[in-house]
Amino acid sequence: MEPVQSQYPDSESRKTDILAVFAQFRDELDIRYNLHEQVVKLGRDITVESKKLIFHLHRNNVTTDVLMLDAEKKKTSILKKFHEIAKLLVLEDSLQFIRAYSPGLQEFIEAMSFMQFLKLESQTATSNIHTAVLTLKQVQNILIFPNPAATGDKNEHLTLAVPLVEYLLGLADVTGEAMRMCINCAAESIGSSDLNNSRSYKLCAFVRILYNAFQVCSTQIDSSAGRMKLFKEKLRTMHSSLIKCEDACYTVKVRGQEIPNHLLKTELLTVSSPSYTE
Amino acid sequence: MEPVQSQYPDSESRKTDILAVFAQFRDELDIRYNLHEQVVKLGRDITVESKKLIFHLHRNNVTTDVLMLDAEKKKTSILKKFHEIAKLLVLEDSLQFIRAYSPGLQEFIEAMSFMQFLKLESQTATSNIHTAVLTLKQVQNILIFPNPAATGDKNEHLTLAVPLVEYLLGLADVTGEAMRMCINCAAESIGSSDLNNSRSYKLCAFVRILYNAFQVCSTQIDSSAGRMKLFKEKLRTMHSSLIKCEDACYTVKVRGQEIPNHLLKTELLTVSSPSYTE
Amino acid sequence: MNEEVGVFGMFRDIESFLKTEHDVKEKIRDNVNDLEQDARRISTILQGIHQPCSAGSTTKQICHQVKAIFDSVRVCYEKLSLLVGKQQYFKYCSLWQGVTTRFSFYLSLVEFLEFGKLVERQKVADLMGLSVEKSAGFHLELDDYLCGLLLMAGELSRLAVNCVTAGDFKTPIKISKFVYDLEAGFRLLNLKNDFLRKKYDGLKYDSKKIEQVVYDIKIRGLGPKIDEGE
Amino acid sequence: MNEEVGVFGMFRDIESFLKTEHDVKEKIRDNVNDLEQDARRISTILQGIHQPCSAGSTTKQICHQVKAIFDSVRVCYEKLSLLVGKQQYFKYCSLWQGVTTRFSFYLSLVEFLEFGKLVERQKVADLMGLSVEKSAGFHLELDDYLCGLLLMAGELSRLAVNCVTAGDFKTPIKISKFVYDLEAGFRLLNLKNDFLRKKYDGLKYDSKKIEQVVYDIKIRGLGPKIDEGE
Amino acid sequence: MNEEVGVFGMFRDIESFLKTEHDVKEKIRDNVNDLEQDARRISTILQGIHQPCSAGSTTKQICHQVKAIFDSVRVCYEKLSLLVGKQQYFKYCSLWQGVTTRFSFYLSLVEFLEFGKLVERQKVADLMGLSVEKSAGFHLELDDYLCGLLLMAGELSRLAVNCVTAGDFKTPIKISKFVYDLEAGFRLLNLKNDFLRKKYDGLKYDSKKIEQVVYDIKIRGLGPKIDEGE
Amino acid sequence: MNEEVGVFGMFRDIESFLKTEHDVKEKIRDNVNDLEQDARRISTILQGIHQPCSAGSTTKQICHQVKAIFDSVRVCYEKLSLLVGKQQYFKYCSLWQGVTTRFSFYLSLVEFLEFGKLVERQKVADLMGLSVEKSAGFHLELDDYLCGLLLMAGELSRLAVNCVTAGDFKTPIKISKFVYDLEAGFRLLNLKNDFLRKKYDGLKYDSKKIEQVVYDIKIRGLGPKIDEGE
Amino acid sequence: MNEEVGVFGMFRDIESFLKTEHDVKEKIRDNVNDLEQDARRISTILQGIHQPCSAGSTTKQICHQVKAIFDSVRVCYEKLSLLVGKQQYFKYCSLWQGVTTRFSFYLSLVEFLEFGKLVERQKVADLMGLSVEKSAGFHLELDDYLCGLLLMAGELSRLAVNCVTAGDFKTPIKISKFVYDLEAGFRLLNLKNDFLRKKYDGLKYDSKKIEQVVYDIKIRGLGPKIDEGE
Amino acid sequence: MNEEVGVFGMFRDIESFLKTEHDVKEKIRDNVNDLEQDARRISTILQGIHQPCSAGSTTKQICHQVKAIFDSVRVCYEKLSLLVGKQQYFKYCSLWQGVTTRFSFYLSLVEFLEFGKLVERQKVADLMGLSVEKSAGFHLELDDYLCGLLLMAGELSRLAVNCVTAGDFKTPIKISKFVYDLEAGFRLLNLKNDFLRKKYDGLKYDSKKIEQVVYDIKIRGLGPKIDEGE
Ligand SMILES: [Mn+2]
Ligand SMILES: [Mn+2]
Repeated sequence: MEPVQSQYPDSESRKTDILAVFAQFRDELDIRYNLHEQVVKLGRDITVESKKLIFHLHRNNVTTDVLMLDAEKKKTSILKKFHEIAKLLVLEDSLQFIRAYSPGLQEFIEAMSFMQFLKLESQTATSNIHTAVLTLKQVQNILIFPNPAATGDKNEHLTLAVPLVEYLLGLADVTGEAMRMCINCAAESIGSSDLNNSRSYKLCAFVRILYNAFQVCSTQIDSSAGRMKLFKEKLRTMHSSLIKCEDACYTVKVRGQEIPNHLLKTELLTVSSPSYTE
Repeated sequence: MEPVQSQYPDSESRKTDILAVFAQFRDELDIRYNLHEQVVKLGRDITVESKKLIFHLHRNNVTTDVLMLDAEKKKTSILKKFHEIAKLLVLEDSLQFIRAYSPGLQEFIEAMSFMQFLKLESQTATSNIHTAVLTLKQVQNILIFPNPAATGDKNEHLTLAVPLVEYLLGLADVTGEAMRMCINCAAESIGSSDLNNSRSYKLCAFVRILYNAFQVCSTQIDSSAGRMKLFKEKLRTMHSSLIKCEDACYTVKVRGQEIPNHLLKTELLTVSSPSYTE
Repeated sequence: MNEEVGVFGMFRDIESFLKTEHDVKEKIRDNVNDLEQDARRISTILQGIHQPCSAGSTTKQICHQVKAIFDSVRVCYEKLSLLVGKQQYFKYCSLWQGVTTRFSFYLSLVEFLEFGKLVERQKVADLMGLSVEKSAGFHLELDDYLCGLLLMAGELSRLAVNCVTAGDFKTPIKISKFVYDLEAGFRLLNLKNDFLRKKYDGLKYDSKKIEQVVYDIKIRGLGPKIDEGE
Repeated sequence: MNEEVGVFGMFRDIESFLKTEHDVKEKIRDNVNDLEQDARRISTILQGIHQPCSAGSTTKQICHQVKAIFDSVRVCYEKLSLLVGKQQYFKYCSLWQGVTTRFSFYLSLVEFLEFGKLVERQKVADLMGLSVEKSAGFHLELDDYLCGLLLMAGELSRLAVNCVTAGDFKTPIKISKFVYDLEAGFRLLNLKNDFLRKKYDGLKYDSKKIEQVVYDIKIRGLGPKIDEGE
Repeated sequence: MNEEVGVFGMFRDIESFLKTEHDVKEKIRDNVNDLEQDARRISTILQGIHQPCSAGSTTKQICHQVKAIFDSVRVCYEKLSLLVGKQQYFKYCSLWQGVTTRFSFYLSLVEFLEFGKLVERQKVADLMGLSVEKSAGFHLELDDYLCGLLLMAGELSRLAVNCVTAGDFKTPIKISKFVYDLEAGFRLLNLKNDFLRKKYDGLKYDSKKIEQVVYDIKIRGLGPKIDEGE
Repeated sequence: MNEEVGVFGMFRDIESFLKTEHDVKEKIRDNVNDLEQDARRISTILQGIHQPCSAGSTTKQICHQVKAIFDSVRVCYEKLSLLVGKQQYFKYCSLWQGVTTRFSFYLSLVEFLEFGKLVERQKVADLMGLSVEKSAGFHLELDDYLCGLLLMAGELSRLAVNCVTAGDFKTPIKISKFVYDLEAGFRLLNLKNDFLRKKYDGLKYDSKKIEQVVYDIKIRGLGPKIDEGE
Repeated sequence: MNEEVGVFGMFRDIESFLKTEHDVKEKIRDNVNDLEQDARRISTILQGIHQPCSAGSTTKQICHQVKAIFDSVRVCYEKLSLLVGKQQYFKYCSLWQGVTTRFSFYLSLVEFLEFGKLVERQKVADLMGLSVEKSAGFHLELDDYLCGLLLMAGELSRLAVNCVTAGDFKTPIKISKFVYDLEAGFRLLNLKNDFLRKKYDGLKYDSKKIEQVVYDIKIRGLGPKIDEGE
Repeated sequence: MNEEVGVFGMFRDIESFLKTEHDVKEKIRDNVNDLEQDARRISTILQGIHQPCSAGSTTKQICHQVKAIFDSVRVCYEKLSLLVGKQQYFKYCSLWQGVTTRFSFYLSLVEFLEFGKLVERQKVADLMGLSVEKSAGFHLELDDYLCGLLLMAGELSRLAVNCVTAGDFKTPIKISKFVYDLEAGFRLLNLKNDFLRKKYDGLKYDSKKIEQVVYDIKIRGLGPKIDEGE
């Protein structure tokens, strides 16, 4: 190699220069990593609180109004954490930190769609149950916050990124909760001899819609091998949830068919008095 | 089945009783899970700060005294986090929460033993380098804190559990840091033509001792299959670190042998003036 | 420079510590084996409840026999407790957790069979010779007690079916109400994604199965008349 | 009830969104392929520095040729930038990260060859037609720039060896000093256990290798005389 | 330096060869994507058979719609066949194996729904525009056909359950007989292919589930009367 | 250079030794393939028990046909036994363990169908032409016999369901008693073998399913009257 | 019951088809085993190049012996070609790919040893009795040829080291130039095949090692004088 | 109820049989633990060969100490042999295979250190108190012996490096010749055992590393003079 003849920098000053820029780099990296850590911690809180919210929604032993009121409170508390994340990332592209809060976001989407289903369910017919699905747009709208440092007409709002993939993964998990509730409802319907109007059917229809939609979407996603495996795994889980729901509805139906074939039909009417069903 | 005849409890009161005890259980579980979450967060901080401390210890461009002073400060800051954990777990058996702070603890042990080695190294001969190993006892002594709520002669101190396994896993990782330093030292020794007294030899001896000791201990641990795999993995990593150290020492030695075989020996004496080695 | 010898000494200490630990673990395993032997014996006895009355012992006898074995169980736990010591409960607890859970299950079942109610955690602990306080060292973990309750629910769903086969239509209805209450209790908990959560997920199936049995009884008018009370 | 149709509609939207996304990705990939083509061309040219002077072009010519190709590189990044848009940089960045890192490496190397100093992040970005500010959307990530520097150190260790083979004993000593400074810089950073950390771990080997070359030169008195300065 | 030119020339030829091959692969992928699009459409339509009758189309309509899409499928396979050529079927077959298997599954299901019998491999191949002979180049692999049959069995077990829920007690009994024969057929095979073997294990499970459905129908006297014929 | 010859000579001996061993293994595999062929034939015949009587052979005929095939099975095991030799049984046993387990299952099932009782290990071994003693070299492992029993329980749970479908309400009750005893037997065992333990967990499930069938019969009053005896 | 016969008949045909296919695969495996035997023999001979000249055969003799074995190799490939048929090359090619790659490696090495130049793909194919055209059915895949070249580079880096040990300072310099050109050639390729790409990464490593050897020779003035030519 | 007694009796026999077997296994494990204790002691001693001479014992002393421990090893194997019996060697061999392999490795290393040659399988077996014949029941498996040799090669590559560091330039050259022959031997083998094959791949790597050490010695003229002999 023939070295280019040029004014090489003086050795000592070069060293000083290098150390100076690297000190800047260190600060830049430290800030980013610290931010990441803070978001991770808030994300963990969100996961925990969303899980609690879901458990709460399964507690149908209180009247629905009270249940929903408490649920709204819990939701507000979770949104505060999201707001904190949004404030932390005000100068950043939240997509860059998505991995730090992705588990929390997914659990939150799961909780929100479960909550929305429960709210709309009673006033929605089974054939129309698809309207109870929480949309991506709805999720995105929830995650818009006022910007305390808003300046004039710009930056009025803080938003957090909700990539489609996160939405789908969160939505996928709600089938698990719906399945749990579907089986519980089947048990209740049988217990209360209310076999024809079981909520199980509605829940099963809801799960079926989600499964069909997720199946179509998930196979179209152009994703990394690891993500692809995750989607396939979710799809398997959803399929097995759907099967469990269908089996539960089958049980309810089969039980319902038991009555007419027995002589004891008339006696039944006296036995299945409301006092019995607690 | 012939039911035992006895006074079955009244249905309503039983239900109330059950709900009452389960409400207690819920509180007990919530408290435990919350505690776990808090400890996990502190543990993450400890991991991050310990890693920073290790990076700091590799920065031999400042004089050792200053380096160690800063290191002590960082250590103090980490110990504060441990103290917080200890305070959180004052009424608990810290062993029950070990998984929540185990990664942080291990990283801390790694940092502490690296620091101790660097402190003692200069005044310790290679043949005696085993005295620079941080002992389990020493780790345990570091993690004793005053109890702010101490009552009389009891509970004067708060301690955190340091199971042997955690100690060994933390110690295992220090070989990685020693290996990095060993190769850096080899490069420096060659650069400064100080081939006989290279710190590489000392670091290699240190790694060899740790490897031999870990090998003997780890195969004796009666542990779960998962843990066993982890130990084997660590042992492999340590072995490869040791090989790297030995190769580095070999390079230094082979270079050192180059001199006498060349006619240029006499010229060398004039060339290798101190000004050359920056 | 006491340390000097000390470090190699430390590793020698560690070796001997590991040896001791290994021996302790072996002894714990022996004890747990004995406990499992007792658990198998209890399990065999308890199977009797699924048989037609005539074929085996009465429920009362069965419960009595089961409780008798707990004398031996208590002795075992006593020994374990001495072996393990106060500080090391959480170090070794995975070794006996399985069998402890099963004992808790057996005792919950016996309590229901005898008194039709939920066994108290304190009572389970007492019968096993344990404390319910963590501070006592060797204690009955809440998780193990709860897990025992869930195992009981599974067994009760099987019992409901077999009662009908044996012509007993009252017990399934009692079981139904009991499991309904139990489920309400569990619904209060905020569980993690752990073993307990997994077991709890099975509860809804047990509940459904029991409701099916009750339904079958009801539509055939086989259940107790309303005015009979319970 | 606009929503009503809306939900099935949403999933149809999602499908078409995915289709669009897939097409965007394909276009990005095509662009990245073009960039990789350029990168291979640069790589071929840069190999010339390892050959004896007589056989190939001079270093000056090589640097010149490399920089000429960056005209095409800039056009590509321009296109990419338009394709990706401001908001989606981090969505797709894994697709071009590899090649960006390599360009950063080539430019760091050229800067050292030409001026014997560390290339500035701003300069690398400028030559690639990028910004250094995240807020600008399509930018040069700090990690990619740093990773490029580490790749350069590896290449310099190889260059030091080949310089000696070609009879050039000055350059290795310059390289030695430069990499020494670079290492001091990197030592300031607190890295995570990621890709950058792994690359950084290789730096010490490069450094060692360069020191060996310098040592070989020194003990044979082949280096520049002290009074020659540098 | 003639030598060098030679080597470079050869590698340039190789690169253009690799480029061509890569382009072929890309085109195959595009075609397979189109096939997958069709497969998704069919899958969505076929899910309708699990819906309560009132909610969706009749089985007849569903089968009709599915078969209509196969016009587009055949065109795709035609294109693929031209792209791939006779010799290279096995070189690329992993790219379309998944989707081919699914088409085979859809056609087996449609045949059962329409005619209640096992579709022949020839018919599946015809509807996809393929041959059954390996010598024809682009053909329907035996394994893919068999795998399609096994996927159908899984779907039928689900259908049996959902038919009952929808109040149809005849279809499950038809399904039961059909799957019994299918299982007997598979029992003759000595499957070496691990994937098929695993799917075959699933068949036993599906078969048991269908038997359970028939059992539930029969024990409640819900099935068609014997004199009704079928 | 004598040394070298020595080393090479040794390795040549080792290679011929490895070759011989490999050939033995191939021959064992061929024999096991033949056994698997027989196993598939038996499996096909045994499926007949799940069909309505009219459609196929009687249970008696089925059992007869199955036992006839064991003439061929015995010949195969004879050959295997000669191939393997006394000392090497455990070296290769994983190769035939699967098929041996299945034969043991078939024979347990046949014994139950013919005589309604548990087959003895000695009888199974005799029909397969094996010993029950380890010292005899080629023998029937206890684990394989036990595993066969557990597979039988699974098949019986399926049979119970299908009997009801075919209108046979007596057999399920026989099966129920038989499996109850079998479960009681297994409960005595402290199984350490993980595979068996997992299968044993399946037994509980089979047992529950059979209880459900008996329940369905009883609650509908379909079972044999008590005074009918059995 | 005609239907049933049909299904069974079909499955019997399928089984015999599967059997035939399995037998073909077994025969292919036997042939590949023979090829591997030849490959091991060649490998043993070729190791001779790393030994000091005096101890073994000359390079010329070694090359001669290697090429003699290819008579047997060609016969094997001939047989394989007949077995596999034109259409099924890619179905089974994973079975012989490993050994084909190795032969290609051996021939590339021999060509370098004999003539100091890069072997052409056509020549490799000829010596193995294969075509280079895919359309010919059984052919030498481009990937296998390239992989062979990369394996050769690894062997050459080892040879460079051992030559120096044996006091031969000329060959390493020849190797260095040869591998430099080879690397330049590979740099032109846009490798998509992951396996090749990984091997290609190894080439950079081999190349660096050879450069180190040349460096060691040069800095000690051990190489041939420039005016000596080469 | 005679039946029941029969079944229970049989299962009680089985349980006691399982118990006995389990106890045998426990005893084997205890013995293997003792062997592992010995292996750890040997390993610790043998690590001494990598230490700078001054720090530890001489190679002679080390070999002597190692062989002394084999007195205890032989006693252990004697006990094991009695416990296991002739027929059951392969039933339990996985329990001691790891430690046996390590002993074989230690003895191969000692043989090389003492006599510079390859230890024979017979000698290894003798020192462990075992036979080399399978027919003898408890023997030294060929695979374990071979695996020991490969482990030794890895250790020797490390030793070659550390010898140089300690200023011993003769031993690496001895090691080089020895490992060259060993590799030639292994090249003759057609290894089917995946574990051995993987270890064998490591041998090539070890061999290259040793060649590099010899190279470093030779190019600096550090090795023994030719006329010195060795
Ligand atoms: Mn969930
Ligand atoms: Mn570390």
